[in-house]
Amino acid sequence: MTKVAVYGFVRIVFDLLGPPSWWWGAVVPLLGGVTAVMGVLYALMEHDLKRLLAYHTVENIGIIFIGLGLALAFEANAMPAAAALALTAALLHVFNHSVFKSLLFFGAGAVLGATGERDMERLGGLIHRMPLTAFAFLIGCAAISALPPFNGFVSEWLTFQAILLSPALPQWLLKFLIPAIGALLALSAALAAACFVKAFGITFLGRARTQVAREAVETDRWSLAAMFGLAALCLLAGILPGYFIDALAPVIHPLTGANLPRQDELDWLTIVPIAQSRSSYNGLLLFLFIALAAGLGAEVIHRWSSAAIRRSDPWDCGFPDASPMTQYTAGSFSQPIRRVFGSVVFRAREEVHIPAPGDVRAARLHVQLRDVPWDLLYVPAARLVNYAAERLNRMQFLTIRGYLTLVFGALVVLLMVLSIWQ
Amino acid sequence: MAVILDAIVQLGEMLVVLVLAPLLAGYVRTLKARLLGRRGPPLVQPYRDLLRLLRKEVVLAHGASWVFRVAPYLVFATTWVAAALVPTFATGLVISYAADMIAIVALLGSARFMLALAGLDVGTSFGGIGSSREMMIASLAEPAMLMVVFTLSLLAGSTQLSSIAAFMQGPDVGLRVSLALALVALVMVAIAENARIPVDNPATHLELTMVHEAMILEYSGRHLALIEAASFVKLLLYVSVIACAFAPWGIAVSGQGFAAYLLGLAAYVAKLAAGGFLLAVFETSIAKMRVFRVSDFLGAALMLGLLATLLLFVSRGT
Amino acid sequence: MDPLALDVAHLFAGGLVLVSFMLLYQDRMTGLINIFALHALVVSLSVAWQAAIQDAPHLYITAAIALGVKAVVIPFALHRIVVRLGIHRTIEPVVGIGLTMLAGIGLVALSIMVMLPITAQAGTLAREDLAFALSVILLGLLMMISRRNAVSQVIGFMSIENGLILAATGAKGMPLVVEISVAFSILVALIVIGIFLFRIRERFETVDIHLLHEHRGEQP
Amino acid sequence: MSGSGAFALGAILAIPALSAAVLALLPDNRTSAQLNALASFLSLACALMLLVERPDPGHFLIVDDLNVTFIIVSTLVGFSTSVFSASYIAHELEVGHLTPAYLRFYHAMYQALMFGMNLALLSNNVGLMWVAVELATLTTVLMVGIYRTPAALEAAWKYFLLGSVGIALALFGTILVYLAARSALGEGLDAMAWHVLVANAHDFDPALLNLSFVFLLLGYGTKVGLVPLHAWLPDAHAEGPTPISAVLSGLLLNVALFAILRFKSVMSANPAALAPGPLMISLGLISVVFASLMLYRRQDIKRLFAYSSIEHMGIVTFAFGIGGPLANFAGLLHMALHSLTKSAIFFCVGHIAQVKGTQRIADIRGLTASHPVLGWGLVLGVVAIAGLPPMGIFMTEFLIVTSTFAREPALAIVLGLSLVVALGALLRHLNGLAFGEPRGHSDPAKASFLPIGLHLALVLVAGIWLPPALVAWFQYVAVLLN
Repeated sequence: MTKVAVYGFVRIVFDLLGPPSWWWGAVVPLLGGVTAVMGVLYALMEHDLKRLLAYHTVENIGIIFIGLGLALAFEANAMPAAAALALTAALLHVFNHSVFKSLLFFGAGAVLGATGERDMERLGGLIHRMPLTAFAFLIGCAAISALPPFNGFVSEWLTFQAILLSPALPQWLLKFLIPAIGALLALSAALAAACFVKAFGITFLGRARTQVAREAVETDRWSLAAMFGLAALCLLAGILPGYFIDALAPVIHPLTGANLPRQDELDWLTIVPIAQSRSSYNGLLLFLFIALAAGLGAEVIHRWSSAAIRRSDPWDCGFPDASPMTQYTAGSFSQPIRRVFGSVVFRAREEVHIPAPGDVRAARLHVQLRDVPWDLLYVPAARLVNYAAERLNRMQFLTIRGYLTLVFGALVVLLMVLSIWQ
Repeated sequence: MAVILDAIVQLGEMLVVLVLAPLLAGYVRTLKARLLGRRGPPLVQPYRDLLRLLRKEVVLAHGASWVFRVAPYLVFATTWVAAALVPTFATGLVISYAADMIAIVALLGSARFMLALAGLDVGTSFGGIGSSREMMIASLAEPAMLMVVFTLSLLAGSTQLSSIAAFMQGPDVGLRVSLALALVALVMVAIAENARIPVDNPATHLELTMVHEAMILEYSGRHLALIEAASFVKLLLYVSVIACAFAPWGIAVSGQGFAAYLLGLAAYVAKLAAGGFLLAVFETSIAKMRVFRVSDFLGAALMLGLLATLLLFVSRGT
Repeated sequence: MDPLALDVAHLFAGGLVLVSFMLLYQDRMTGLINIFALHALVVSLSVAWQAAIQDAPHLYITAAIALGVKAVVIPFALHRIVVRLGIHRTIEPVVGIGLTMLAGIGLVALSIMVMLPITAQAGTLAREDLAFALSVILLGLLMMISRRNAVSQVIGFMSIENGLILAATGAKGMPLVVEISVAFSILVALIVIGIFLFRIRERFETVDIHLLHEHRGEQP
Repeated sequence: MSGSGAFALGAILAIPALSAAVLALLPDNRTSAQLNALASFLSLACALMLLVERPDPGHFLIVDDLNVTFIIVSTLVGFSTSVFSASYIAHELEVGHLTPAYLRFYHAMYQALMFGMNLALLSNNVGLMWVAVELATLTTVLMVGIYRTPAALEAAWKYFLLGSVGIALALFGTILVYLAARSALGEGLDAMAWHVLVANAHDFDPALLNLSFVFLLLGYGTKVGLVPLHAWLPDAHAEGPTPISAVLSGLLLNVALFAILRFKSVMSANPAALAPGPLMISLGLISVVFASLMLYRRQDIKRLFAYSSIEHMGIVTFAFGIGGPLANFAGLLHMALHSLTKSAIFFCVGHIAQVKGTQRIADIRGLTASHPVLGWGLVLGVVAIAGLPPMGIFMTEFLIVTSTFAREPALAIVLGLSLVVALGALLRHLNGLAFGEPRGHSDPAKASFLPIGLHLALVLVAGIWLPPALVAWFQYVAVLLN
């Protein structure tokens, strides 16, 4: 649904508004960068699976707008080739995001259907009960964390290439701002990886934390088919990005007046955004290489080393059979990152209530996060309107004499204006 | 003909990487022991460890899923491919056009992704500690690394590691403040990524401090061998990236004939030794930081990387 | 327009402004009604005089209406209402007398200042007449604002009407339509006011606007 | 001057006057209600005939492009209100709010109001227009006080005082215009005829014109309900019978604004005079901002929509202040659509108040559950008045904001913000009124939904498709207003 907004933005900014002025190229990517980092930090603090995915859409929209902003910056300085690259990166990310985000939402829906639970703290160990959903969800997580063989990495790589073209821009502000935005993008990509390790790890791996999680049952064939279709699409877009970029070419040309070089004639299907010497990426070759290395490794080891496997209790540094509660939860997983970023972004406060010695009650950790943009942006506006409405409301209850004074005042003021003005 | 030759060089390079990695780790370990006044294990100890582990049986926890068993192979494969992309003793490799610096960083990221998941899979608290701290460190180290990549590629005009090395050998690189900053940032990231002393102690099993070890706590047998090999290769990768980017002399350019390759190999081994020596000296001279001081350490690395990129425009004076 | 006629017209207009000031000053109800009668008398004289100067016979009708209705009938009716309501005792204006007077002088100054840029092209008589008429209107408005009592507000309103008549008759040659409409409005206004006063009297035992205020449709 | 044109012109005035007299004598409610509706329908027919042929401007009456639009809108809304008031008054009689004696008075006054408004729109003479507006005001004052409740009386008294002061100021302005015209055109009726005034306004005395425009703007502005002068409007709407509030906010405000537009065209014909734009812009903007903020704390449903009328009148005044063909076109269209929508809303509100027996917003809940037709009618009306997309008002507001943006971007931002604030308030109240579970007693609603449906359908059509002829004609009038 957010893609409609992106479409609206592109249509108005690139088509209707005519030649952009350069400072748009500074504001839009900065906004995109901040949105990306804030979005992923919100997602990290979340322990409701679907809300986590929703907040994460905020991050992807941020990345898309970084691409759009860069396209604006390049177009303002008449660099059509670079603008085409940035716009291709943004639109490819729009496509990629719709693919892997819907895959992840299907997975979350499957989990919700099977367990009736969305809160990760009450799930865990679902991979044993729902292996196929887990596998598809894992591919989705890998794709969204921009890991190489999958499509997420391709669009992020293109965005980085666009960022690397920034020194050619004449304005000093852009020269300094765009690398900083590159840092924001890199930060949000790394945090996204952390967020989806948490999402997949806490939900599917480890041991079932509740009875509901223990009795989860695999979803029906149809949703699995949908999920695997999307997962295949993720891999395909990751391996053969050239075709997808060429598919976007007719869209890019009218908007920016230039195009990326044709990708499909290049040998081995590598994609080269600007020039061969500059940078190129070949998803297929990389994927084959990894598969080859893994296969080779497995083959060599299975031939020479022992293939014996024995099941036993987890070592856990010698602690006897620990209850599922000792596992890491979503909250504890994001605790280090919250401590690093949270105090600034969410004014996070942690209170630990340790009961008096000898008291059997459990210690309690209470984390208090405040949604800063909401407090700084929306609440003051609402308060201002309420205050003004309250003050003005008294005007409704003046006496007739009061109203006549108003009329009289207006007349006198206008007459004075008239006499002074003439 | 040239393609086949390059293919052979590429294969040779991959084998060299695999062979030298445990040697480098063993060298650093023995050197640290010597500096601390101990004899330390023989240089080939890591090879013996790997072989020993290969022969032992694998003990799996009851709760371990297929992720736990597949992870070591994927981690080893991605790290090995990343290492293969870095020009060690010769540039112009066949697959170097397949991926550039950003792809290498991303490959390491996917290795870390799989390792963190494997850590969480068994469902013990230590796996959780390891994964969450690893991801916290990664969330700062990766952007710092990318900032270093930005500096180098903005300077060299390309993100291909081989063309960066070629540019660095070239005359007009000159001494720049941003390059110095990038080097310091890269070293700090390398230390954090490879779980060396100030960030994480590779030798310890002390629950509260370990990060990398906590994730692989439950592994045994051949899986542990693969993961150990992967971490050795990763250490070698980082040292060779530093060498290739900041000390590119002696790297043979493709097609120069057999003698150049030998010379390149010799220069590469010398660089590895120097790197290992510096690392050992650094590790013995500094104590381990508290886990939550690591974020300031890596924050500093990120700031240095960003500063390096920004100063690029100043120092270049164009 | 020989100078003598001009001076007499100015005399009447100036007199009207003076009576308006007296209206502002007076704070007793019966006194107020008598001064209003005087106010209406001066207006009708001025209209009659204008009729004489402009030899426009229809103005005499307006003068007669003004005299008959506003100088005689209305004050008489108001007197009866006031006696029946028993409010002929003193009515204290909201703002002190001194301040109202000051404001009144300020208003007259303002209306003169506003009238200055009017070029001579519009005729000297028109310029002065308008200045006086505007002052009477502004003073009438000031009176409506500074009085609590409904009757005094109505008197204030009617002094504005007198100001309007002065202005209308001052505009030489204005077609008859305007005169009748002004008269017509006085008539209707009176009836409406009468009905209301009577009705208000029936409902709330008093004419004080302030008490009326409590019966607003929407409470705060 | 073709015969039928003059006949139509004469008829449109004669019908309301005659029917007012006849209705004053008719005791029975049913026949008087039907006669009232018939008379309004006939005047609508005459208005439409005027559209076809147009008599030449006489000394006292004129039919030009500007007032034909107004005449058609007012007769249309007058007719639909008369249909609505038939069922409304019947219900009021049952409930006992009105006695049969007052009923005759109500119908007579209704037609007298129609006569006043038609005369004001059609009069060519400035003084005659003033008299007509005065007559319309007096009739509405009597109508507002018809319920004899203390609140109604207070509202009527307030309306009368403020109205009379406004009218006095307007008269003084009219006199000044005459004086300014007299020096150029000589005495007599010519100096007060619109088409003559506009033709040679350029050699009037600019200072006199400025002064007159100040008085006229304040005088007629009181009738339009612009903010510093708006105080009578909310109470008059809330306390009077609902058909009157519909006619008041649908038509009377438009008539007063029509008068200001006439004088603005005279003013702007004289280059030396003070430009009327800034005055209208400032008053309009203050009204929009003030009214949108006042919507939040309203407890009475009719006062809520009265303030919404103030806001929309502010928007229209602002649009005409901005000037330029696009803004004028949008202003004219907005005025027509506003009167249609607002009267439709007041029809709904009238029935709702009757059905729920109260006008307090807090006591009216869950209308769509208890009275689906009324509830959804109100929802559609509020959606239209708030300016949400499918309906016509969104289009006109959009045009106004964009044309403002072209001239003074800062004002456009203020206007846009206050529109959003108003939208927020209206939807907040609507949410309480229309949805949730019903509360308070509710009798079955026997009401004619024809007028509500007709008006909202027209507004919806205007939002989606405007007949090209209408658009061209409106644009021509907009250019007329420059």
